[in-house]
Amino acid sequence: MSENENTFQTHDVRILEVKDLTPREKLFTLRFTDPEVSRGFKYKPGQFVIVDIRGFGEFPISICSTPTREGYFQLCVRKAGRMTRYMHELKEGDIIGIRGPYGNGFPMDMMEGSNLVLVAGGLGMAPLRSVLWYALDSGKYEHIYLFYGTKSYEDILFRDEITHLLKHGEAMNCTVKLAYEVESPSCIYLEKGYAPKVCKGVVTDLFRGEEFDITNTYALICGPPVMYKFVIKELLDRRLSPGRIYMTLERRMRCGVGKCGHCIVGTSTSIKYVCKDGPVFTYWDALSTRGLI
Amino acid sequence: MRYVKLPNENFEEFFNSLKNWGNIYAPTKQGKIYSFRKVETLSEVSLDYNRTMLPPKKFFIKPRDEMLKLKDNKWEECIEVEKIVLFGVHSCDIHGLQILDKVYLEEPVDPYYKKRRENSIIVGISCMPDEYCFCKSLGTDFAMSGFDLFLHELPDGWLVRVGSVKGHEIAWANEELFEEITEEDLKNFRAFEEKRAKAFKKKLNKEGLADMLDLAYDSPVWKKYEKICLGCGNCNMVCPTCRCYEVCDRWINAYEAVRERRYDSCFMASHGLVAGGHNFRPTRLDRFRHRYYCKNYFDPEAGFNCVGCGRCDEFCPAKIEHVKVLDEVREALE
Amino acid sequence: MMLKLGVFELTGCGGCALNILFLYEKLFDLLEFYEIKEFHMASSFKEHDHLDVAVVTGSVSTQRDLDLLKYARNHSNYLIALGTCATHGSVQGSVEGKIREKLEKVYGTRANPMKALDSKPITEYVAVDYALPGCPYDKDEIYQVLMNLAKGVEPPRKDYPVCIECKLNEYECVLVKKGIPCLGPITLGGCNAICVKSGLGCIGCRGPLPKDANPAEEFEILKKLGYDEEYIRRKFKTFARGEIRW
Amino acid sequence: MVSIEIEAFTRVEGNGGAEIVIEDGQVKEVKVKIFEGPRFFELLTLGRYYYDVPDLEARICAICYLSHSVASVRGIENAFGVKVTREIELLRELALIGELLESHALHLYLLVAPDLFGYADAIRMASKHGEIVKEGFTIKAFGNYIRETIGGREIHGINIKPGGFGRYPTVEELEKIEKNSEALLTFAKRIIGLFASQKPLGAKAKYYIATNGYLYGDKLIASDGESFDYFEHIEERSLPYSFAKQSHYKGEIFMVGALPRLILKNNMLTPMAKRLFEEYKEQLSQGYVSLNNLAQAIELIYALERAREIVKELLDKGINGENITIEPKEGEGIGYVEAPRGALIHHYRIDERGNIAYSNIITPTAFNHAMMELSLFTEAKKRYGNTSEMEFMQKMEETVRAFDPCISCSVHLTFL
Ligand SMILES: Cc1cc2nc3c(=O)[nH]c(=O)nc-3n(C[C@H](O)[C@H](O)[C@H](O)COP(=O)(O)OP(=O)(O)OC[C@H]3O[C@@H](n4cnc5c(N)ncnc54)[C@H](O)[C@@H]3O)c2cc1C
Ligand code: SF4
Ligand code: SF4
Ligand code: SF4
Repeated sequence: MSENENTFQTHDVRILEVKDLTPREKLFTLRFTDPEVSRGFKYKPGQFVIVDIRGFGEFPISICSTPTREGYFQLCVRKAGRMTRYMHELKEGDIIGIRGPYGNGFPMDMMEGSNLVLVAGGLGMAPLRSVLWYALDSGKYEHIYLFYGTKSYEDILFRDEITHLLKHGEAMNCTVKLAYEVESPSCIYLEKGYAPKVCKGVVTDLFRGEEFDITNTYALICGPPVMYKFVIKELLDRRLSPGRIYMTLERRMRCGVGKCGHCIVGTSTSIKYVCKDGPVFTYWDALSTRGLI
Repeated sequence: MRYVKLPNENFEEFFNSLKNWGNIYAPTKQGKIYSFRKVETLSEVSLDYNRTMLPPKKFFIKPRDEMLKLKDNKWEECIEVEKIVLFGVHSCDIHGLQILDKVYLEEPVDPYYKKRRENSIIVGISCMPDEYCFCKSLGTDFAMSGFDLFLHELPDGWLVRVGSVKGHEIAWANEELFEEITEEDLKNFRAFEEKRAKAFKKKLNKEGLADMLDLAYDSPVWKKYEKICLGCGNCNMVCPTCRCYEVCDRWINAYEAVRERRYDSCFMASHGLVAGGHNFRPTRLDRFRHRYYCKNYFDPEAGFNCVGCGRCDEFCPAKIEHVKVLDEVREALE
Repeated sequence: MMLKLGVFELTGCGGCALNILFLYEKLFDLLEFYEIKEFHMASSFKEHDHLDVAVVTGSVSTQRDLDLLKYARNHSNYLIALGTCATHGSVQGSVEGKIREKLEKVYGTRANPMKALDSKPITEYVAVDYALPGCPYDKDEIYQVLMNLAKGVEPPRKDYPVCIECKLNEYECVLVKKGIPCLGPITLGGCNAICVKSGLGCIGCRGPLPKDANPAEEFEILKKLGYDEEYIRRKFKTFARGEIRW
Repeated sequence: MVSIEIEAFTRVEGNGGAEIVIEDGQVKEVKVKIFEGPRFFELLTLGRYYYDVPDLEARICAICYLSHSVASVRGIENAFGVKVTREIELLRELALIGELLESHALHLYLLVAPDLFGYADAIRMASKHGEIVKEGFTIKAFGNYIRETIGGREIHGINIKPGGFGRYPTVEELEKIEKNSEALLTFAKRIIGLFASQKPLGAKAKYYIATNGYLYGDKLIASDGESFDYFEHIEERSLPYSFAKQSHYKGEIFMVGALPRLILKNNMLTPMAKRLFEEYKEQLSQGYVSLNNLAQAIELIYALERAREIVKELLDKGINGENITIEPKEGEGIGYVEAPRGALIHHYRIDERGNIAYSNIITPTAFNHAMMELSLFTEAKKRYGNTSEMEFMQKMEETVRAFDPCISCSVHLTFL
């Protein structure tokens, strides 16, 4: 986006497709109406945009598509409050505003050649999906693990993609494992023999029996605030360095560009803005900046 | 730094000449508080004010600030810029603005702040501390930059420090009003500064302050103040370096809206609330501590986030004293 | 499509209904999206119909009020409790005592042929979708609420104390500077600190800031200013008798 | 015996209705039922510190909150024997004028005019007679501007205090009032003819009662020449079917409001209002209740003219902005004010600590309650059997509306 443009101006995007993922989450496929803006829109996995419902407000949403696939981008939006509820009412062809991308994103280049352990909880799958497909598309990573925990079978996001990878993943160097807290009768994975990779439980249960080469592995975590502590313990138990553990965090945000102050975390020795210093942080950042997680 | 002297008898003329550079805003007395208001004559100005209630940040990020205007489902920018001369800014507030500069002028630049900053002239003025001031402890009692002109009181006029090209131009345009500095003037200037240095009643011990606070995360002192603090947010609103804002869209007629930001406060429960109802600072204790951590964060490049202006103390209904809280936290740790 | 709107008035001073009329030309903006099906202060027109939005003002103080309230609830999708009477009970809700005792004191008889009830906010009887307090509320607020609803978005809710708006307007703090008892720190904002604009203290007409107010300390502050406990207690309870506890 | 129910009066402030009792094909009795819930203001203020009381009393009514504030501060000041400055008196009068403009404009343009043009409300009327609705809004908004400037906000401001004001208006604000009142005179003059053409409705009262000054006073005066304190000649009684009480003057039905004010106090009118009064004097003295509308229209002129006089005097002297300091002491006092719809009384006894020990409030709608019943009775008798039911009901409502009743006010109750 051009140089002397107002940071807070948003650009028109057209909704190309709306897809129900779960009763609470929808996947929006979007494209900028202005081809020039569309071409200039470069993002990294882990970055987010600010969605603008003009006349009502703005909210941050992670980009869940991968930059390796061009011409569109996708947002997975949970119906959580006033804006997102409105967004869920929108239809194909509707126009909304977008500004961004913002945030640091995951250091994908730096991690090339390594194993990636993606640990997702609930909606945390959204930003990690971007990483997942980026990694698979680029083929520059050793082995990719996806440990994904949800409440129930019905809450699984991107179910067809997950099913596909459960089935064919290993051929692409990708291991997908799933855990859900409540068993439900409609769960097809149990019937169809995915059982070893699918279990009832929480996401940390999926680590059982998995060993990683800690000198060549990065862990990338995203999920609800309570999840981090348990997952990180699991990783530290395997002596994965805090510098190799990446997390993407959520805070209230208004501007997305380090002005509005809501996402400030830390203490007198270290203050961070989640929006511009993050939303991706290492666990080392968390150790040195209290209150990060 | 360039120094010149403005004799008392030329002061008013100099003041009036500033109108050529923009509308003059200066401290005025409003009831029992001071406020930067637009003034026409020198007689309206309270030169000996201690501090205004709202700091000069109100000119650059307005308490309520219309950013964009919605017309035909498109946002139009609404930046009105006025050329202003901020007359009579104290050193601590100049430091406060510099801290805001770091935030708002860093990429991506806040266009509103930038434009207003570019259209303003800052004329500083020397002051005498009252019982609330502790800027000396933080090193913000003297401004080395961040102003165009800075006036220091002398027995027979003002010692003027010229701090920018713009300041130089202003002095130039009024050449006949200024004189060269004499030895005597410098002596008086130093005497004033000494007298001022002695006048500080409040002192903050900043020895290892940031580390000390970090260690005192679970200090019982926070608990004590959780009970006393009203959570009213007044301290945030008046602070020259507090800058959180909230954004809200507002309909002005059936089909047009404005996007407006307003000062927010980290004492509000919603400040740390995210979707799903999780609150990162759920209690008043968390919020109280957060403010102290934010204000006393030590940035190696810019120093502390607090400039010691004393506003939060003066306007806290619960009479909570910034320095006292920090002293108590330190004491409890030892 | 036009939304159907009904304005219902229970017991109160009428100000909350009147305040809608005080929107003047902005009223016509709203009429771009709403048709008014019931608004007895403004119109003799009335149509029984299912409403998209019902606005209820006033407190429940008689059986008739209660019946009307239930009618409004049962015939609407979205119900707004408008004004402190509806949200907190307001002044009439703060009169202590049982209804028959009150009637006796005033009418000289315990008989209650008109079925008066103890005044209570409507929130005690029905679920409300949106509560907008204020005695009266700020009229731009209801405008924004109705505008948001008209465009299909849940209206935003204020969540800060009066002090915030007081400072936004740069009013001299009367509590700190003049020792005037001001309930601003513990009262929900949204009024634009209009009473402090007059150089007087906030009287708490919007009710307490939910959850996070600290009335105990406010009580201490006022006591230190020399006000007696009974005085402060009654001040606290004027508009929201049941709500402030400390 | 059958009865016709008017379920709820519309386009009036508050909740009330009427029952028309028919016996042997004859209208036997009319009961005006005020079913707005009781609000017990006297109990509310009991024991409270005098300084906070006017803010509470204002909440009796939204349309005439300032009348209540002013009556309350005057009652309190009288109890302490405090006299305020001319400046304060003038500003309070200006506040009352703002209120009169706001209230009369609401009543005439938005509530009554639809009757005259045959619409259900002003919004529907706006399509054909948008000009009138707009002018009404403009006058109302101007009245509200005064209410906000002097009263503190449009509704329930707390700026009117015993001994003075929280904040005094600025010169610019006053100048704005002066300028606007001049400009609006043309609007107000235009509608007088409209209300003069209204068909007569209702009865004629035996007595008229008003305060001795035009907008406030320290006694009541009656059309029989009596000057008195309310408790000397006015009796109140409770009714089983209404939360408002009924009053009688010397045992007879009486009326308060714009019409009584004009008749009793036309010597105090401003020049143009006076001329208009003379012009319509004959019609007004017929005394039908519906003429109250015409009287209000003339009062709009009075208010606009008087506002200018007041502002002129204030500006000539310059705003001094000084309040009177009050030392609370034991005492008793009454405040008499003319609310837009008639005389209003606040009566207090205060203890030595400055707390309210007793209070009594009588509002114009309570004063008019008996007169309302009489008017409805007269109108019903005349029409029952000769008009369609719809028109019958419509005329009944129009009759009540002419009183500009303010029902919320009437149901705060009194000790007897
Ligand atoms: C970096 C980042 C990435 C995110 N990515 C996604 C995503 O991919 N998909 C998704 O569904 N959600 C995501 N969220 C969360 C999303 O921003 C919130 O769900 C959304 O703001 C709720 O807005 P609302 O108006 O619907 O809710 P509101 O009605 O405003 O509020 C509902 C709740 O959301 C909280 N909230 C309000 N504004 C924000 C905010 N700006 N940030 C966080 N919480 C807020 C409120 O405090 C409240 O608890 C992300 C948040 C952040 C910070
Ligand atoms: S924290 Fe207090 S003393 Fe420090 S800059 Fe802010 S208001 Fe001034
Ligand atoms: S001003 Fe005082 S009482 Fe209010 S939030 Fe700040 S510290 Fe707490
Ligand atoms: S005057 Fe009242 S509302 Fe305003 S800041 Fe002071 S305490 Fe808060």
